[in-house]
Amino acid sequence: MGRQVCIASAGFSEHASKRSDVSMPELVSEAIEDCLKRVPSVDIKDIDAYVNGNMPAFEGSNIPELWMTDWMGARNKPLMRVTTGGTTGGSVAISGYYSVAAGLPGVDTVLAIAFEQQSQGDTSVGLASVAYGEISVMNSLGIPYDQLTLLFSAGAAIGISSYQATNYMRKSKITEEDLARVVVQNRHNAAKTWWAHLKMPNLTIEEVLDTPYISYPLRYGMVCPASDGACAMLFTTEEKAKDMCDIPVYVNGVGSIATETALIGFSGSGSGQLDLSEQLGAQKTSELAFKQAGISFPRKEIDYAEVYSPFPNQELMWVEQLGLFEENTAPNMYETGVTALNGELPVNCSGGVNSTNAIGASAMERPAVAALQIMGEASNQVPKTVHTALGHGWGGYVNLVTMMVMADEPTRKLR
Amino acid sequence: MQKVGIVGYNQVKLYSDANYGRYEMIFEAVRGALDSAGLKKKDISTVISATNDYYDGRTISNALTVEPGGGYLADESKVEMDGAHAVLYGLMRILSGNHKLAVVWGGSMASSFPYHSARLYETDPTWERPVAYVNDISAAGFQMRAYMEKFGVNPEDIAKIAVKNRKNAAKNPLALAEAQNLNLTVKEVLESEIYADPIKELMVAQPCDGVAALLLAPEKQALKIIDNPVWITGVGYNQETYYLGDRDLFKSKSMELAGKMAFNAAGIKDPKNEIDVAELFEGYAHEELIFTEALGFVEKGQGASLNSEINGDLPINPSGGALGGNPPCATGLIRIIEAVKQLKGEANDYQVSGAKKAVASGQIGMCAQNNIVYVLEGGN
Amino acid sequence: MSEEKVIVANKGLVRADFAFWVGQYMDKFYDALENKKFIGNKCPECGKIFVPPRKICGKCNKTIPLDKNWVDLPETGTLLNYTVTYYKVNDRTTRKVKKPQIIGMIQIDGSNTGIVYRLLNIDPDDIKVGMKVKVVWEEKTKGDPSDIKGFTKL
Amino acid sequence: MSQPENLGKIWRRYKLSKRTLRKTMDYVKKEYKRTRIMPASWYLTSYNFKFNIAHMKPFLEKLKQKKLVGLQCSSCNRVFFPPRQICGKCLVKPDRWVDLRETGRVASYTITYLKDPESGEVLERPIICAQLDGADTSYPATLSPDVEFKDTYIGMPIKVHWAEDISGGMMDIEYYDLTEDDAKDLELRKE
Repeated sequence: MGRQVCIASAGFSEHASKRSDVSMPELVSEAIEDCLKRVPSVDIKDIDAYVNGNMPAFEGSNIPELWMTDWMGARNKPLMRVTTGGTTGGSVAISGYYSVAAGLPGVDTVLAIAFEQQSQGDTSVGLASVAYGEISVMNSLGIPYDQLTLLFSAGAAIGISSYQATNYMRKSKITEEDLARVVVQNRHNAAKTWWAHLKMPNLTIEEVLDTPYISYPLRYGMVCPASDGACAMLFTTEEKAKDMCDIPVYVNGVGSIATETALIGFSGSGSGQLDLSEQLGAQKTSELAFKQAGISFPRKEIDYAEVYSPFPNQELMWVEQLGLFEENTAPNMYETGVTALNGELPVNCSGGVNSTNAIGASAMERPAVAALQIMGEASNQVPKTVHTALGHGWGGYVNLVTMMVMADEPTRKLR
Repeated sequence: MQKVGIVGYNQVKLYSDANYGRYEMIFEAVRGALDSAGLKKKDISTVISATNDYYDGRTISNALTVEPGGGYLADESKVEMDGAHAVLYGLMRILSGNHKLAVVWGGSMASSFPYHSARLYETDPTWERPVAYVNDISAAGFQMRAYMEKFGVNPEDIAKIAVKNRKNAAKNPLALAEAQNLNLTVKEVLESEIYADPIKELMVAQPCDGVAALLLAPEKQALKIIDNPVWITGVGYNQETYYLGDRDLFKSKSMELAGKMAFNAAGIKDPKNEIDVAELFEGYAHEELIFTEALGFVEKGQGASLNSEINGDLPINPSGGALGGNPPCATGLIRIIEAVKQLKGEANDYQVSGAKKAVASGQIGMCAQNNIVYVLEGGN
Repeated sequence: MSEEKVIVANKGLVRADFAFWVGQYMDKFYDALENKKFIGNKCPECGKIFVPPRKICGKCNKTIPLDKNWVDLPETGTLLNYTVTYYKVNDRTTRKVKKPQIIGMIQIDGSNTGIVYRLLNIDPDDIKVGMKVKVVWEEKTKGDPSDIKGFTKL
Repeated sequence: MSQPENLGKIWRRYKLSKRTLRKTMDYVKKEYKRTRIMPASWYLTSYNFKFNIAHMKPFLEKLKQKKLVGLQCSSCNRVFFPPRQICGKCLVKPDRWVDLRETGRVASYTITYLKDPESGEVLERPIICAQLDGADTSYPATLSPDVEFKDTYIGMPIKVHWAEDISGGMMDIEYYDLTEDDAKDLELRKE
């Protein structure tokens, strides 16, 4: 059952804090244009099906793909919408993969699109509305609203990561300097990526540490921006991909294991995720994806990694949780340059989510960049040859994870 | 297309204002589906949910439903469309060979949110939404008028569909109590309140609370789980253009193309004679006629002439269809479940005798912009 | 289930505000509306004229350049379809209004699409699909969709 | 690799820089043409969030008597505090009540910076994830105002501080007090 799936191309729109010159569908069409530019033999009419997603409550539009049908060339084509919050992009990419892998008659070439125009929305209300329902039940449990404001001020994405950061800092005994180092590496990389948002070619660790705390230990300078942008990926069958591009990228493993919600939990019942830097979901996801891809020694077999890290501590956490480094050694790897562009295992050479965060698209940009690195067409291409790479996504209420493992040869066993 | 087995299903009874919490309702649907197949939590390998952020009033509506929906340490994802689209994603995951048991659930509580406002958010925010003249109410009115004008159909013919579906719903114990009416007449339908002329209130599927869940498994595993699984042999889905002014509202292009894709996958050449029963997601009574025609069961404009009663030539919506209760994000999924019941002979009072092959559909968008069609076949 | 239930139902507390960028195509269109004029743009391939303008023709999948293919259009149009409803849907709640509003789908003469607006000063019994209508402008235009008050019988 | 350091010390070292309030960081910017905006709103005020809190009732009753109870899943034996309606691991409803002690640990913490709406002053408040001894879950809570925020650390022993007026709500646990740390084997103790 199933069949091999290849990524034939990936494309981006320009990212910025305010893409005030385009409407949402126009932004999406930019990414599609860039994606199809790489595969000259493919016309938009050759696309058999679409998979879409964004984070709707951040933009105020419900199921926007209905509206943007024509802009995507999706008129009279099959279309499915997948959204899972922060991991939306990753989920869309994975569903693009499944659309091809399923082998539905007539569905061979699938365009997966993820986008976000955050400047249109009310991100703070959007983020907080994750928990509005739970706020209401906690009210009934006798917690007054002002108290909740306090508790939840540390409950949105940044709050959760600051818990993660304190847990991680305790375990690995690192300082804020180590966090700032990650930020600096990302922003320098972003400067060399044409579509990235926060391009800071001359940023220093001191400058990062000179900004105020948002939530201890995370500082203003360490936090991801809110961007507008879109990303598109072209999935197709093995045979067709060989005609479309020189180096088809095989998707060998995917996973999106969900785990228990963190902090308040559902209906205010707390969480079993005691150590937030210990991510059971990420561990299980990478286990699943690596198993599908037949990877036994990720540290040796993975040549390039794109992880979803709006905040620097997360980048350190994820590379460990995904099995790339020994626990608590990631900070050292950043210090010694293992993860740098010309290092042994480069991480986030696109600048990562830390530099560009169009939430719905972010988790798709990770596998998209990883695929382009394998093709040798990435904007900030690593000097060494990349054979195997992974793209990871994180979101939900610290409980959703997506991951895609890809290589220049098929290793997935068809069952 | 390889066939995929439906090995379990469950639906919570529909209420206009259910005495349920949201998580509880989801739990009951999923747990019930697992129990119906005699499976346990650990057997689940993937969970696909269908919820909508604007229907649930929260960002990432699937983040907190992971646990009640059985998604804990399972490969979890969400389709933000109709429940029937979630089944599609579950189907893809099974067909890829990566997964052995998929739980698909969908639903929402219409008593908790302003349904029409949430639908308004679907419209073009740079042009139509600020003035709000295009909304699900006016769009449906346009659609019915376009259909009537084009083919010269009487409002009575459309009211008949509403009468039929509401009578059928009366035989379905899980249907919405408000929608059940065994003694409804065409006159009563036509004299009910104006919704969007020519649509009257009783022609509209009333949004309500409900969650449904379905279990999918590959052929080999399905036969190990139960003796008589129902098989999904074909699926087709399609989306047409958005602007109402660009579309021929009297027909459903997307349903035509989706039907073609599904029948092609299932190897069905003559849907009219091969299909025994259809469960269509009709948001409004006239949509049932448009879909019947789009699927090729009757000639264009002749939908009203088809005898679609439970004992008719081609029974359509013997369960009462969406007019028997429309829980957003679950309705399409419930259509599939009802078709499964027919094929397994579990529909009791509204059983179509000798049903072997069935069609079920789901939709989303203004005037059913995106449609999905399943071809289901009974076991053995 | 027999166990007793304690259902709590609480209202949400806030509202989220959004501001949608209209993009440069719609920006030009709204510039024209502000001057009480209709413009559309034309697909270079199939020649269809869109009101409001679009970047891409969905049928041909062709990008329409921003600086070309603009067409001036008249204030008159044809009624394609209509509905009468007591429901006024806005962002807040679904309101039922006392007086029904007539909503029509109008094809501006020379264009190939329909736009949806209110019909003003027409008795519901007089309406016929295919009749000619004319735009009624709001006195003070702001460059947004509400500049068009509605359409009335020509 | 950097030297293992005490978090409190790190905190003090950078405390000064916190006051610089450098809010802008230069980056390579590109300007885009500004087009019109169409406003829209999402009124969450017209939403009703429905919950069944039947499973919370015995817990709230016990709180009135200044007693703490957790709900235990009889399938996996995890204890939930506050009680949880559904055990996601087993997909069953937990139904066994167990008594819990008043002591616990800080499972995680962060320090928030909230502006006082009246004075405009930025307040530093530590928020902790409290795990009661005997429970398998933690939940966000506040620390006693007497505790210096820089003294917070993970694994810190805490004890329930009851409010003066007991009303049978979650706020009966007003905050958590610091207690004597007698665990000698704790990996990273407060120095």
